[in-house]
Amino acid sequence: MMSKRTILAVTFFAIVALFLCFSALMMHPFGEPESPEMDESIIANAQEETGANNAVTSVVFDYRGFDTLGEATILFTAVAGVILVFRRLKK
Amino acid sequence: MSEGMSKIVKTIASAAFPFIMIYGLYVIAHGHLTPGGGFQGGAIVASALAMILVAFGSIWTMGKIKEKQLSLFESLGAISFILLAFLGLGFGTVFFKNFLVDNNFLFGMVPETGSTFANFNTGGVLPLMNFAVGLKVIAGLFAIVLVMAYAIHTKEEKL
Amino acid sequence: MIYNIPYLAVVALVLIGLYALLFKRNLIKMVIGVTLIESGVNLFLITLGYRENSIAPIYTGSPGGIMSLPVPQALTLTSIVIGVAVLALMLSLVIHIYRHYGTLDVRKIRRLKE
Amino acid sequence: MNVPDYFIPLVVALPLLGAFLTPLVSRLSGKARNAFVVIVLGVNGILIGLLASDILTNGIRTYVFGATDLSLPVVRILFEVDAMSVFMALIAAILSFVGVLYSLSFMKEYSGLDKFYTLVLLMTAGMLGMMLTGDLFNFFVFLEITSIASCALIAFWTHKGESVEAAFKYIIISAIGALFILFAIALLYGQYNALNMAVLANSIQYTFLDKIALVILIAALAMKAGLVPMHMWLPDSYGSAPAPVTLILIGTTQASLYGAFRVIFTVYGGVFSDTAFASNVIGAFLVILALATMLIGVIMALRQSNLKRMIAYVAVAEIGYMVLGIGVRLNAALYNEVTQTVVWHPYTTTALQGSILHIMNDALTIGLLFLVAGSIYYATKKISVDQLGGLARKMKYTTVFFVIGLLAAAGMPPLNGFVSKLLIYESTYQLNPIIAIVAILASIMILAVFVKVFHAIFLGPEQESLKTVKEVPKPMLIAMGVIVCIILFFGLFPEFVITNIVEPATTAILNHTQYIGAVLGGV
Repeated sequence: MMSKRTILAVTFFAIVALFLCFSALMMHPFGEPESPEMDESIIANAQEETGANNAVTSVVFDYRGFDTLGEATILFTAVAGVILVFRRLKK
Repeated sequence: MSEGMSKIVKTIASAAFPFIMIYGLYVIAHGHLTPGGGFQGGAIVASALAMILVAFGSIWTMGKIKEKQLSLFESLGAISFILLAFLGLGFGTVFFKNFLVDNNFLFGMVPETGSTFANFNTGGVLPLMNFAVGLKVIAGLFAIVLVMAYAIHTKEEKL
Repeated sequence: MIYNIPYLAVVALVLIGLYALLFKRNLIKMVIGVTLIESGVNLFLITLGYRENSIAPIYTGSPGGIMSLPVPQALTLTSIVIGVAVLALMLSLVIHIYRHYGTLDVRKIRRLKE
Repeated sequence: MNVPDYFIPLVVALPLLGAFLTPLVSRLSGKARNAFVVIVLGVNGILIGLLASDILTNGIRTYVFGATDLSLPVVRILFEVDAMSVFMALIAAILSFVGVLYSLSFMKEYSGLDKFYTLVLLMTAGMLGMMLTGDLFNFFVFLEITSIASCALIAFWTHKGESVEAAFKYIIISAIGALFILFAIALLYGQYNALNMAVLANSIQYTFLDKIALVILIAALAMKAGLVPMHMWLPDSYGSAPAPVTLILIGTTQASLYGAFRVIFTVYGGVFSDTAFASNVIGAFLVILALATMLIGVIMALRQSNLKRMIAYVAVAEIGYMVLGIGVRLNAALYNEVTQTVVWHPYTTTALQGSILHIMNDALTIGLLFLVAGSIYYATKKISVDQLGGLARKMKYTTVFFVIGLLAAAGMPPLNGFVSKLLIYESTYQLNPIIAIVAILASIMILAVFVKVFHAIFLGPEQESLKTVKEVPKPMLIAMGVIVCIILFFGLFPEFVITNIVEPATTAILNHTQYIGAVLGGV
């Protein structure tokens, strides 16, 4: 006995599965990204521009530093949220 | 349960704690040279603290440090991080400018291009940001774990 | 296409997570579903950055040779931290729901209808 | 008026810094914290106003993080601010400021207020970040900030099972939505090795993977905006959150809608001006979904007895109007065989103008109605329509505000809702009269819903239990008054608003070559 909700869920699941499988097969071959201009320039200039040997760190804190601020903010938000949810209700 | 686990676990956990802690701090400090950084090292230190929490129980831990203090530490980390970004606007020209790189002040050296030896005094603001984020992640993750563990001992309140 | 097996692994992870979300009735299992989707997406990001025979993009004592792409690694790091934050909040809410209703079964806690 | 460059990041960084400082300031006293939050949001509002006046007159501006000049390829994060962005930022500024003003008295009696204000500031920063950023991954990060902060705030009344349940629903929905958005971003990154929207828009080929990414992005953003098949979370979370939080939540859904605008008209803008087919299909889908949203929203609203859930369903219906404009614009694209370009009839631009103006109007009117519902809850501690009655004599100002809100929501002249809805009706009528008729019908039903509620709550016999009800305190009245003033201004001077704010925004969102040119040069 399948309810209406189950049928909907199965259809949704099938559509997503089809989409994802197709996109997986259409991707460029694994290990051969096409012309990574942005990353090449980071690898070439990271040491000189940021002074760090670790290119990933220079991306995280320098090139995409604002993302990292957002990421730190997300952790801050989660802590505030968890403490809010488990606070004492009475003042 | 609230009293923590057996004496063996407590002893081993206290013995292992400093080593994990030092490893985590090493990962934070060398974020600009070797794999790792503020987030990863912070997670390692926070897991050491979580181990202590599991071994000694949340009530004992809550007696040592409150989530309010942790939240304060986390705020400090976040503020120092955003202040470093603001200092880029002040000293340099734009927000998030790496203003310490290529001058003879703190962490100001620039390594030679290509494969080099580790030189701790490089990276500009990157190591400082790693420290700020490390402080934030340690305090933040431990606060989450502590609050959730302590919540088991509290009951639902009515208003 | 043998070269796309890592991508197919990504698809499998995402689909397992979606299955848990759609067809499981236990809140904890739904949370696990979300984290599975998240790890699938993270795996996808990190596979995008891999180049054959590449080394980690770190110059300290590096043996030389081509390096894998650094940006996807940074994105994955961000995504992992976001995942931790979402997971923490979801589990706190589950604890609250369990306290309030005394069950984790989705069918028994649905008070919000219509 | 020209503003210096650093205003652009400051608009987002200031509420963030404020949020980080709030836990420290709350150690001093509650009053200091309240004043601090109001000042931060007030100053931020002024900054946004100055920035908006600059952008609306002088056009698009970019800001690079961490470097003085932009070098190609674009490796750094950019903020790219055009008229559409500042239009949305104005909405966010108004909503957050009014929300905080309202919370000053509304939330007074509850505990955990330092975290509450921290999260409100974070939510504001997240919304503004979504609206100003020019980088897709950055957009995702701010989307997550917004949804995590809103989820925690929806669960504010943790003693109510409904709140926690709604928050759980919300976090599941937004986590899935955000993860699929990230998946689509990864698909785009894997092909073009870029995350910047302008660079992506410049190089997009419309391959099969791009189509999948587009579908995923539209579906996920529509889910976050509350379009019909995925609207189930919206009434729950709007209905269970405290009223000021609901007000700011409206802003977050609209920020998601803004994301959809950006993706459709900027990132895929070049594609849609090359081929008419894709545009027509997606447009038809959006029109159908928009009509379904309107109808289901109002029909469900008629069946509610909980005032806040009823307004929430009306909010769902109003989202239909906004999406309708996008759908009409996309659906009416025609391919001209001779010049080999896609042409649009002028009425499609009118439709888009209507839908953009309606974003602002919806935020104001629905927000006002939620605040009124919150005031009624504050004064009576009841939210079910059946238990209320005869409040008109006890709460004079609130009654007036509710009347203005209901007339504006139903699109009655001379209020603001009338202008935007008229633009939408007249343009959709040219595409297909049936669509316009359905839209008008939905509006009439909204009026019916609210007249019924008005009669039940404010007129009617006075309930025995409501003898001691008093008017709500001043900060709440001022907050509602601010919104009412803006509503009246918009309703009385529609031409001023349309020529000075809405038209630049519409031109900016439709002109994707200018958006690309601001980053890559060569306009």
